[in-house]
Amino acid sequence: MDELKKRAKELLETGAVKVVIGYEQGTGNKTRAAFIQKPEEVSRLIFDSRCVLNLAVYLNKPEVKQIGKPAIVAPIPVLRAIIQLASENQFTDDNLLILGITPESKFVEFNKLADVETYLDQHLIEIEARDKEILEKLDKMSVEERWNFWVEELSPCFKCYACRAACPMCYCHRCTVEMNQPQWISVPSHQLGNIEWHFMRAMHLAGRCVDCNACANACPIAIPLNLLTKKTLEEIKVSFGGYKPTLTGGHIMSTFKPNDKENFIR
Amino acid sequence: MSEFEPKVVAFVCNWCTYAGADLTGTSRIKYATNVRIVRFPCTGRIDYMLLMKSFAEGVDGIIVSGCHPNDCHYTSGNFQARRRWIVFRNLCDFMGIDIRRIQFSWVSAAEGAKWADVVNTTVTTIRELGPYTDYKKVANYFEKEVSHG
Amino acid sequence: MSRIGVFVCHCGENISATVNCQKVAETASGYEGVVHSVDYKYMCSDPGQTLIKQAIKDKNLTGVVVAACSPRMHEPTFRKACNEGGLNPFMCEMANLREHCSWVHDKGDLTTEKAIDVVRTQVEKVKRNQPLTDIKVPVTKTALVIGGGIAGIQTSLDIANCGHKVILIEKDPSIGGHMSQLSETFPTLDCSQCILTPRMVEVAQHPNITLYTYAELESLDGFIGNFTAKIRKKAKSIDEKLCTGCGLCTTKCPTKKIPSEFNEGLGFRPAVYVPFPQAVPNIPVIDRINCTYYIKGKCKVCEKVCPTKAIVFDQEDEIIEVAVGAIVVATGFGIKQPDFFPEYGYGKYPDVITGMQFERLASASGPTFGEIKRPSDGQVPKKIVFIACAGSRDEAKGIPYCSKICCMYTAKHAMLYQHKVHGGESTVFYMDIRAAGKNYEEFVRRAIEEDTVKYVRGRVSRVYEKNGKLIVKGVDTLLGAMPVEIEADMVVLATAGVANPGAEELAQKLHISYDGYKFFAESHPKLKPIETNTGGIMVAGACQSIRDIPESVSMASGAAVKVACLFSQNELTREPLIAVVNRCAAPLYSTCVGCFLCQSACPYQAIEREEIKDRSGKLIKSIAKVNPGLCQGCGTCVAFCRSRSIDIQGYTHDQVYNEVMALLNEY
Amino acid sequence: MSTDKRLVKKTSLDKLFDSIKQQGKTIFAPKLKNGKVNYEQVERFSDIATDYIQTTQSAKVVAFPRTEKILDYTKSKEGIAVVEIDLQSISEVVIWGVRPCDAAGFLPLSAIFNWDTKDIIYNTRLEKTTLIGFSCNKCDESCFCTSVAGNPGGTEGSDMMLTQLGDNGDYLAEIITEKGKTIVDKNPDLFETAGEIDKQKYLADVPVKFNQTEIKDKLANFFENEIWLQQSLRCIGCGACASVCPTCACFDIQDEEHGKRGSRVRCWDNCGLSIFTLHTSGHNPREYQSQRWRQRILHKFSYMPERLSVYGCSGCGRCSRACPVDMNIIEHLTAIQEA
Repeated sequence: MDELKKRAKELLETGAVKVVIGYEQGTGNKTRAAFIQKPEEVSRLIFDSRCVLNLAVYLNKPEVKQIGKPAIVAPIPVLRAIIQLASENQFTDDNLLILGITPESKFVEFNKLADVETYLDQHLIEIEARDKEILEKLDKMSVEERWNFWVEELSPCFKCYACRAACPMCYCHRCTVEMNQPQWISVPSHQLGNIEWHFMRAMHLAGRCVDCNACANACPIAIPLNLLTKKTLEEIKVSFGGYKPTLTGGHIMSTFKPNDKENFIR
Repeated sequence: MSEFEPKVVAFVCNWCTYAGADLTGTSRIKYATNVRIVRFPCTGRIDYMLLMKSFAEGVDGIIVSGCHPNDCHYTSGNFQARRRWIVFRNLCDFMGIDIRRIQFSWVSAAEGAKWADVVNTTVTTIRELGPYTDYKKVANYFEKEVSHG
Repeated sequence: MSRIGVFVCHCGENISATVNCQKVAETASGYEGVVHSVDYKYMCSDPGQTLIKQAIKDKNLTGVVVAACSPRMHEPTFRKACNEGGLNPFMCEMANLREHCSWVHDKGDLTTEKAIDVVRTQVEKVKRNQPLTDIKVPVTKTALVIGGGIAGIQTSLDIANCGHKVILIEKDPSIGGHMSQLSETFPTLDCSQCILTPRMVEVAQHPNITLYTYAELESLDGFIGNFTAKIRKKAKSIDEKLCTGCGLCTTKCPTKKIPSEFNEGLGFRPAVYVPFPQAVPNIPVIDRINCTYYIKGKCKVCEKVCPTKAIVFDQEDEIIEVAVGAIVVATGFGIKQPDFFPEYGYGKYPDVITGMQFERLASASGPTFGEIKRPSDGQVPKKIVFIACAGSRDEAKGIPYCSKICCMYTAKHAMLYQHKVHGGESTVFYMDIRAAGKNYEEFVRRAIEEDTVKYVRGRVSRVYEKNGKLIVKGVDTLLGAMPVEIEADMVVLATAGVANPGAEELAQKLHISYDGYKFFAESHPKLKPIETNTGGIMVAGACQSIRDIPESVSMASGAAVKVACLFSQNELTREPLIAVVNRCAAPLYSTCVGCFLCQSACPYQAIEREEIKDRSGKLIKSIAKVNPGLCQGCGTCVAFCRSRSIDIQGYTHDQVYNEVMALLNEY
Repeated sequence: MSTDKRLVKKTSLDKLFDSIKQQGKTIFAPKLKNGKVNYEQVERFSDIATDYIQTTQSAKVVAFPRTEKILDYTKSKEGIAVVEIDLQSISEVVIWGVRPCDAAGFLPLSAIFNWDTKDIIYNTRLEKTTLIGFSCNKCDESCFCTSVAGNPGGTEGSDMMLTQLGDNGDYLAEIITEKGKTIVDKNPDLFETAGEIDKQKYLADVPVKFNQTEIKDKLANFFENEIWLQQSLRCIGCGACASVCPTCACFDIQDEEHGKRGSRVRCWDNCGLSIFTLHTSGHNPREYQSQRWRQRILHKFSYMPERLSVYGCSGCGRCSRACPVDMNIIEHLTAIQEA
């Protein structure tokens, strides 16, 4: 941590970056995002297991961009998000510095995005055992039971869109739910509109979701909507050999193999 | 009460399945009246949200059909579509949407008879499954008050 | 506010026999925005079209729905009529009441209900149509002809004679194709080589034709009027500029016993060879698979004897990129290899041969110099049996179709045999004699009556050897399916014609469709038999289905006319049904976020990057942009775009969404 | 009416619940799901959560649901036929377990729904609602009712207020309104007479964090201040705060159309979302999150007290708890006061 602070201080002192986006202590037991713009404020930076917010979400925020070049404190999920976003042309090496944090909470600096990509080869996305168990439990249910499960889980959603706002991959300037000609997704929150919204969001994240759980963490009523993206991750693993953010080589859902296997097309 | 007549919508590509269905007509092969065809340039254009909206508006079954692999008029639209379908179908199943109600098929411009068969077997399947009441219940949200909570 | 006109066609009785057209029109008249709704006997007739044009003027229509046949049939007709009536042609949609409704359902309320539903979807769609203007693209006035058989030769000459450049590619070392292998041609019995060779030479000498032999299509990009073809010119190991065609190398080559493809394996050729003496170009190629130098690393006899030092062992395949405006595919057919019929003993008995082998035996330039001799011992067969429909019309073998040319060439073969082998006995087993063609039936009659060829109607079940004789066992169905056994010295199988082995791969490169037999698919079986579904690509000859020479030649000339028509224009008009990236007011400029995932989804590389900059030139945003010349309108990008920033004209989100809504709701 | 005070035995609470239930009323009460306590329709007394500071969502949902139909319509060539919502069909509701700050939230909410046109649907729903409050015996770092003129035992807005007299103790019932009295009248034996009770000593101690009048005065000239950007830098622009707020009243009107038939629907809107103020032209007067954050604070602590004479905040702290990025409203308001 001291190393990280030292480096952050250096970067701000030399003017290499204008802001360090990191974590700091928040209300009570919470942590929050910190935007350190003065070298003397780096002491505010912390990192521990409570720091689960995906900071990559700020990289596309106009006010943050206006500050100037950022350095970002990046544990694994953030690193993944950065690579995926870079592959989607959202930024290049020139406009970002990455202060990586290993799963052992060690500081590791990356000079280029390509290094991050290589580094991530050792940290492939693995769905946690706890979540796997839930997925399996759901898989074992009958279709009706699954349907009732999701209707019950999603009905209370009041469409605050915290899931979307917290997701680094949801950076569209105008989300499909905000389009009204045609109105694909109902604006009011009700069972149908909620199901459609969460279904579509999961589809949009298929092959892009970095499994950071930011969506589920953000949900004020704790809907386990990350299960949806985890399910697509699993399916992509089974059908297309798995997902890993890459700078090049296209995108799982915008490319194909002529011999993609399926067993349901007549 | 009259017998349940399934509502089936077919999303098809212009070059293979639509033409194949034309051939079914030209060959005067009969099939169930329950299906309504919506034409797209390519299966690659078919938006999964349209499938969702169809269920929301009360269809009981859906057919999605296009060119056989390698035969796409646009070379690879059907390959792209196939990937999307694989994920889409899996997610549907996971959310408890009855995937037996969605029939995917490849029907070429020369397969008029196959088209009739795809329609007929789908209609038969849906007839056996009955109306898609689970989805309809959710779609008719105002029958139940959604006001609270 | 929309002012829609609905026109319901009876199509004579084709629609009205099962659909209550009047009710359809009445129901449609109740829809919001529909100001005119009528039914009429023949909408596509002149008076029918006038009805539409008049209504556009009288009722000031903003959109038209014609409920009639398939849009694949008459959409152009009605769009044109609308245009003439003063309405943008793209404000017209068709509801398919014939192919998708009246012809496939019985008369009844459900059928009429379906018709009403279909009309309603199109009313809701057309309300959301936008007037569109055709896209103009320049035309490259050079044609690419693939395949140098008679069809390719004919089409190349015709196009070239119209004054356009032609690039002809042929995968073999010489042009000529199957026709160059034939002895005589039915029904006139003139010598195939004699009529073909002058055409081959003409191709070689034509100033407008560039010929690449031993060359294949590598890839194709672009679209009608603007294709870019990459041609792989396989290494001949010969410098074509230096080679004089003296043939010294071919005579000196020590590897002489390679079965000759041209002679269907009945003769031999060396490793450096010209396929046949009249080959065009008369330049040999080295067959690297069989050449000693390539196998063992030494020999080079040809290099030593070549007077012009034209042998280049390390020559590499050359990729030539050409810009062409149209393509004629004339790749011909293949022959089902008779090992397909173990029951006929092909391969097992050397004297069971194919029709094409018989052509070579009967050909003056063939391995026997035109004498009919059996391959096993060189004896002249006294008794010969021809088996027609060897594979064709045999569903069990997967070839339910008729190969069309076999009846005629079998009659020719029998006739040639009778002419060449005096006192010989020939028998033809046939299923039916299909001799529909100018002077064809007369030709067959001549074989039977004048040349005493014995025709037995029935299928052959087995050919086997007994005491050095081939026994042909079949039935004579005209004699009440009486079993027949005929002793023969030689058996000729009229093997089924099939698609070329590489047809599927080529079709995929060209983005053209093909049928279940891998024959290339024409755009319409009757009215567009030469065009494919891909604009600017025509088919000629037997690659589309088995054709004889006169048919191939007429089709080739037809294809040439299609190309010439295309080249008669400097600019081409394309349907504007292409994808467009939305634009909106600042500060957004477009809802596109520039993720460019559509780029990898686009099969045509049609998506480019557009940079939006402020007045000082500072980049504000990079967004996707569709190149209207390259976009073919598949819409894959549309369904892929998360922010729905790309839409496809003619199938916009708004249109298809409301089509589906209209299908499932009351209006 | 003057407040009547009674005593309800802890053991009688379930009988009270059952009695209300038997009167055919719909009861909403705090219920635990996915680790969060929220109001839900409750059938059994035992389903009610007891260990909670505050529900995730506020009780406003009963009078101002997140989605409610206003009318149905049918279009035809002749015109549009409208069927208004039947106010009679709105059911009688009891909310059990309302916190004082939540009940107090109905005052600013009602002020908004009645400041010009009287919102009949809202008013009818509220009329048919009985609020049974439970005063707070504990609080957390997000609570600040005392800073906005409330208190953990405040009776304002409630029809009846129950205060538990110590852990496992019985309940002091304050009967505040006629609606509250009706409950007593239906179950006289459950409400015993109460002696002198010092309610205050059973309540949570919620420290005062700021002075809202001072903040209001400050905000009058605070529009152009860099604090908005500083504070909102970490705001990700969702609508969680507004969705859980007891006083947020912004709504959207949507037509949900299916062919010629449709329903007009009122549903919540959130000023935190960028689309909230987006014009058709593409221009957005509140283009940045800082502008949206400013609007939220100004609306509640400046515009409302100025125009409706009521502050738009009851100090429940839900927004701070629900915020995925820890936008702490106490901290921000204190910073404004000190700026």
